[in-house]
Amino acid sequence: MATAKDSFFIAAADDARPPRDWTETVVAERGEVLLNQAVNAEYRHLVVRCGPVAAKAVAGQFFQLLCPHPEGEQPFLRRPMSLYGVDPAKSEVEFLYKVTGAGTRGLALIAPGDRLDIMGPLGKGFDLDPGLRHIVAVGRGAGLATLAPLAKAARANGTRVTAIFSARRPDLLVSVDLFRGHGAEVITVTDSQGTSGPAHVERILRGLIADGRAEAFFTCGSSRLMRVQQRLAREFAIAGQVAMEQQMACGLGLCFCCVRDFHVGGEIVHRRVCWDGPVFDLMEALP
Amino acid sequence: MATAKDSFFIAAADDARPPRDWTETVVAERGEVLLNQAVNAEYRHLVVRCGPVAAKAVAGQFFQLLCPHPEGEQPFLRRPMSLYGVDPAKSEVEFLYKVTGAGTRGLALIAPGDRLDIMGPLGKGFDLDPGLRHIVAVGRGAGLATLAPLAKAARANGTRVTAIFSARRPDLLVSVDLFRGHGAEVITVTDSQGTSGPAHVERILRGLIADGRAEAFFTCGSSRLMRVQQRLAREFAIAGQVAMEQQMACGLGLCFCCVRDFHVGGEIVHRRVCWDGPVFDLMEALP
Amino acid sequence: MTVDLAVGIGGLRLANPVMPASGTFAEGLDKAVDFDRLGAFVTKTITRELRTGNPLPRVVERPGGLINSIGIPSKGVPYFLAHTLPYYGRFRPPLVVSISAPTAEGFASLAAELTRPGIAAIEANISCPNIEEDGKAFAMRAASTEAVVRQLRAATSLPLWVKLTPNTGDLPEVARAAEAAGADALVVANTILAMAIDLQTFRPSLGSVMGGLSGPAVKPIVLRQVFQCAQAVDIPVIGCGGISTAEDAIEYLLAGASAVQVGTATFVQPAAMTTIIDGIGRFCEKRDIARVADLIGAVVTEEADQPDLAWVAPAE
Amino acid sequence: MTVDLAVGIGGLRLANPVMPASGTFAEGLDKAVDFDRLGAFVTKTITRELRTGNPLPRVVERPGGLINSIGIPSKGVPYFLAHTLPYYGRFRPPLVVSISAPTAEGFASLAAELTRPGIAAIEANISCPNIEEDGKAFAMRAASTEAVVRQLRAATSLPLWVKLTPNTGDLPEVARAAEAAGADALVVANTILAMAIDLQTFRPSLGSVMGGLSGPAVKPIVLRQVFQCAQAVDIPVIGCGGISTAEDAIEYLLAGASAVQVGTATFVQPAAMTTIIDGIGRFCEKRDIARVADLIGAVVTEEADQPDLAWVAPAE
Ligand SMILES: Cc1cc2nc3c(=O)[nH]c(=O)nc-3n(C[C@H](O)[C@H](O)[C@H](O)COP(=O)(O)OP(=O)(O)OC[C@H]3O[C@@H](n4cnc5c(N)ncnc54)[C@H](O)[C@@H]3O)c2cc1C
Ligand SMILES: Cc1cc2nc3c(=O)[nH]c(=O)nc-3n(C[C@H](O)[C@H](O)[C@H](O)COP(=O)(O)OP(=O)(O)OC[C@H]3O[C@@H](n4cnc5c(N)ncnc54)[C@H](O)[C@@H]3O)c2cc1C
Ligand SMILES: Cc1cc2nc3c(=O)[nH]c(=O)nc-3n(C[C@H](O)[C@H](O)[C@H](O)COP(=O)(O)O)c2cc1C
Ligand SMILES: Cc1cc2nc3c(=O)[nH]c(=O)nc-3n(C[C@H](O)[C@H](O)[C@H](O)COP(=O)(O)O)c2cc1C
Ligand code: FES
Ligand code: FES
Repeated sequence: MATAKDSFFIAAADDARPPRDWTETVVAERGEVLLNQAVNAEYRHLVVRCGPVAAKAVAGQFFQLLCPHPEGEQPFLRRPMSLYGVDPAKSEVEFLYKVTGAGTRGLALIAPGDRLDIMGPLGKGFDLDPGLRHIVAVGRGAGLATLAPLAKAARANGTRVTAIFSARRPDLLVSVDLFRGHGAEVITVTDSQGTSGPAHVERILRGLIADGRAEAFFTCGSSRLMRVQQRLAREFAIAGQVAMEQQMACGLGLCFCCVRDFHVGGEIVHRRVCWDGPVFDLMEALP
Repeated sequence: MATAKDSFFIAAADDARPPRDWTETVVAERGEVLLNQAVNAEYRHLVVRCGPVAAKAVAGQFFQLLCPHPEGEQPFLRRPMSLYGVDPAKSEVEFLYKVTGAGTRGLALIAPGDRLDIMGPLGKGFDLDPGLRHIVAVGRGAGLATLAPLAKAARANGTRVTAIFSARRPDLLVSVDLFRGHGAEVITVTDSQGTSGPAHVERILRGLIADGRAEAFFTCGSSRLMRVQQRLAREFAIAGQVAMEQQMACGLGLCFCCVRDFHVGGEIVHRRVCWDGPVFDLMEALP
Repeated sequence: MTVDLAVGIGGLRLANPVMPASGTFAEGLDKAVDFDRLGAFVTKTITRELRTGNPLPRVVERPGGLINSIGIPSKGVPYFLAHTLPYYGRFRPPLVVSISAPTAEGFASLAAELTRPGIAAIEANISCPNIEEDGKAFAMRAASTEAVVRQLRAATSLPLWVKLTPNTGDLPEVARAAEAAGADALVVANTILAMAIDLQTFRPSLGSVMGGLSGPAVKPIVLRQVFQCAQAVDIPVIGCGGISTAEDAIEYLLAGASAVQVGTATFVQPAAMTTIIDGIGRFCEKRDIARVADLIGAVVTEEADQPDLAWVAPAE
Repeated sequence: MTVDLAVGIGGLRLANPVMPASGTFAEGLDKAVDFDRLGAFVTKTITRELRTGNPLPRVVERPGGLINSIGIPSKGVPYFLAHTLPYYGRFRPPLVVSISAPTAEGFASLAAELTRPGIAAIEANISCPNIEEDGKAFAMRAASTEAVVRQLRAATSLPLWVKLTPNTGDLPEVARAAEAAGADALVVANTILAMAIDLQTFRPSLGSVMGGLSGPAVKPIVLRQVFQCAQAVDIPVIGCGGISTAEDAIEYLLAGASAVQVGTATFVQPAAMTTIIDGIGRFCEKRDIARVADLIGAVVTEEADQPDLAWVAPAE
């Protein structure tokens, strides 16, 4: 049967080579959940104890969470969630998530003390030049989660942050205090107050540019606002980075399901959001 | 496409007939778990609040339990469990189970207050002639669970029960007090004491027959002991019933996976344990 | 709004599109389900000869499904006519009788014998070995399908449903062959040949080594097959494979099924069929769909991009 | 006891029987897995021409698996030779390169071009449409399989693995055809063609309508196919379909696989492959099995009863 030819071997593998010096930089581990509570009608805050590899996560990176199965549903794949906070000293990572479907419904069921399988850190985070003095962070929805650790890192660099937060209603704005705690100035705009339209945000941004407070744009969560920043970035030659989303399977660049179009050197190219991003050059991103 | 011929219909169904007077006699319902605790190193006692249909269960019948999934395992089918007790007044059914695999591992995780989907009552229970004065119940392992409600029903009829309980070790004997509470006399035999062999049990049974205390045999859980009783039943023309087990899928006689061979009128025939049984005539059963 | 649940299967009107799958339904289910609510009855496959069925174990569960090798325990035709037929006569839904035989002629003569009042349609389970050819199931190939269906068609005036096997690589061709030979409807599909091995004993988990996989695990595969068949033929297709919820049933209707059969789900939830009927009604109501028949084949593929199925076998 | 994990695949020795499945493995996994522990590397299928792959969405999850229609985004051969090949040269495991082409000649010339140091074997993914015939995948039929494998065999001196499709009804014939034409090993199998429909939009869940099902849901089906192929041929069979645990891998070995490929499981647990390797070792140790190769084809079927597969399509 199948083993007929096994009698002689070509040793294709050089087993004599010394073992490489390899250490893992992405782990999937069952961390203890320390907190999992609603922060408003839409978002929940999750804190998980993790090991040293996960605790090396930086702003803009993400984790893939293996969500428990809610009754009658079987989310099969992991769910990507941006790093919302990390404390290497305490070995904790934080997430901010919205319940939208089976996976996040399952997440919402976890109680402190339960274990959650988190995999990360994944992807390319923000590239934060320590020489920057003033940056602008523009976020909407879960995008604020992604920008929160950026504000913290900027502060550590001595970079000042002006954050523009967009939401449907004032009560759905999250993390405002967190950003202020990180020393950021926060400007909030909302649909219900009629302040979140691109024209109004553009006026605010032009003001910040005029004040010399926009040496770079960092944005996440709204392609409308991204386009505004792209226009201004081109007009004023301002650098920028954007964190993108796309449906994911592997999170490690293996499967090519998370590709998006990017505009690079006059060409449209596919990039894997999980591997080449999720943070991309603002000027290359397409909505 | 597929509906090309739909324009004219032959009315094959006589929709004008008046609705039948139908009520369900088997239900699958999510009952509240009232108790789920270990009674010894092997068995756990489960009590579930149920509705009026399930509360009509009688001795020898069984339920199919939809077991929760333990971590990393996915029992797909329901698991059959004999009725261990029923209280129509309190609307409660009881089970006694041993953790043997994925399904029962899942069962063991349930806490009081949780819901468990129970389906039943199923199968044909014991046929207990109220005219009997003295019967013998012989059980081993989970077979004791099956015989417990029989002891109770016998008492209600004024029938006296002598129960022979077999187990590997004395500490694994369950329900002895329950049976005594139902007025039964209990004789225990165990492997560790060397008292559970067929020869020894046969001596006990011959003694009971001689004393006029064995007008019928009821047995469950040991084919060795079943064979002893078949021999004695033939020798002394004693009636008997045996509750059998077989791996099951549907529990309702639909799938024919639970068949066993029975010896009926000189022929070997297949019977569905879930539907034709689980209680069968002692003389027809084959081990 | 009251939703019109009726569907037509080749001239036979069903009060709703939900019926049992052959071999997963019998009298016992009457304890848990009001039979008068079903779209139709479908019997376990019967054969002319008496059979005991396969060796045990006959079922093994897997995540999301089960593999079975029940075989066809059959008490033969006289028993069927004396007991089963009158039993179902008491209820409203039409009775569909599933039949099998080892030869095309055997199929035809059994169908002829069953062409009688009380039987609304014949379901020919041609996923069984054709002993006149190489033992391959009739439904594995278009030619053997056409041959057996042609003989069946000549033998009975009853609506003729032909149940196909999902194990063939030529499903659309087989479907077209059945249609060409006179089938009134197709049932897509039977179980998918599968296997499991016990790691304690190193033996197959089933007494007969291989068996048929059914249940939720097969749904995406059989749904694709129903879609392909509905594209290939003009006769109604009845979807069957892994349907457990109303959503599953609706997915099949959208893919082109005119009705659905529910099998394994009944083992887990005995009232699965009536729960599905209720759920389909609610879905239509919520979406203002007046007739469930409007869902049939309503999947929108026109604007879908052209696939680059370079490493997946294409549709045909 | 130290268990000997090595297996041989047609003259190629693997340190252990576990390797990735094509299209589910790339450089990025190095972050989570020590590549030197793997039995082999298998690349994503490459083509000669540049390709962007299929429209989005490319993946939809189902209970117990996922359907994908990634297609073959390919940067072409020069990129592969300049970047991918040297990258894997740094590691111990042999590199298997998966290739595809729309014609038999295209397959052959690509294989010839890749016959060079650093490549230990060619895996021909013949589950892709044959544009010279009716667009059916080569692996759907024995004749087209034989034709493409023969040309491949003439084009390369490297070990030639041929990856079959599970969508054919003629798997044992196709396997024998590949063997006859000179394949050194078979990979059984690619994904199973499947579909899902979004009930909100009534559109297919995948941009390309249909896609391939993989993951635990397919395991019982592909396990059966591996068993059938291992019975049909004398060359080694590599099992691939739904393997997530060491137990799954051992089931495949028992059924006749000489090695296994792990795909979708890596998406859920990135360290799945090394966990499986460790688990196989522990299983053998506990059972006093000295060589994992002793598990290959060790399923005990001799005493199994003869099946009455009357309503399940038989083995062949
Ligand atoms: C890099 C990255 C970082 C993210 N960070 C956060 C975060 O910090 N907080 C947060 O609440 N959400 C975040 N998301 C989105 C989050 O992953 C999805 O909301 C989640 O996967 C939905 O899963 P579900 O099972 O609850 O819903 P599903 O039932 O899977 O989907 C519900 C809806 O969400 C859409 N969706 C599903 N998966 C994704 C996805 N990966 N990206 C975008 N939309 C999706 C579906 O198309 C559907 O419309 C992030 C996504 C990515 C790719
Ligand atoms: C009518 C009937 C009544 C029963 N009553 C009781 C009871 O009161 N208490 C109790 O503890 N057990 C009872 N059983 C047995 C119980 O159903 C099985 O132990 C249970 O299904 C095992 O499920 P599992 O998932 O834990 O183990 P699995 O992993 O499914 O199996 C563990 C072992 O049990 C065997 N097994 C699996 N299913 C059955 C089955 N249906 N019958 C017999 N063996 C099986 C398997 O072959 C395996 O060896 C009864 C069985 C039947 C048929
Ligand atoms: C236990 C069992 C017995 C079956 N017996 C038959 C049969 O006799 N005839 C037949 O055509 N199909 C038979 N089938 C197949 C079913 O009718 C159906 O095609 C298949 O199970 C897929 O549907 P499901 O996933 O809803 O179960 C049987 C299936 C099961 C699970
Ligand atoms: C996202 C994805 C991409 C794949 N790409 C390829 C491919 O390029 N070539 C190929 O031969 N198989 C490809 N496959 C199929 C796998 O190699 C494997 O045959 C299949 O997924 C079954 O194994 P699994 O259940 O372990 O995933 C792909 C599978 C997936 C899930
Ligand atoms: S999610 Fe797999 S490549 Fe990005
Ligand atoms: S379990 Fe289905 S017939 Fe008995």
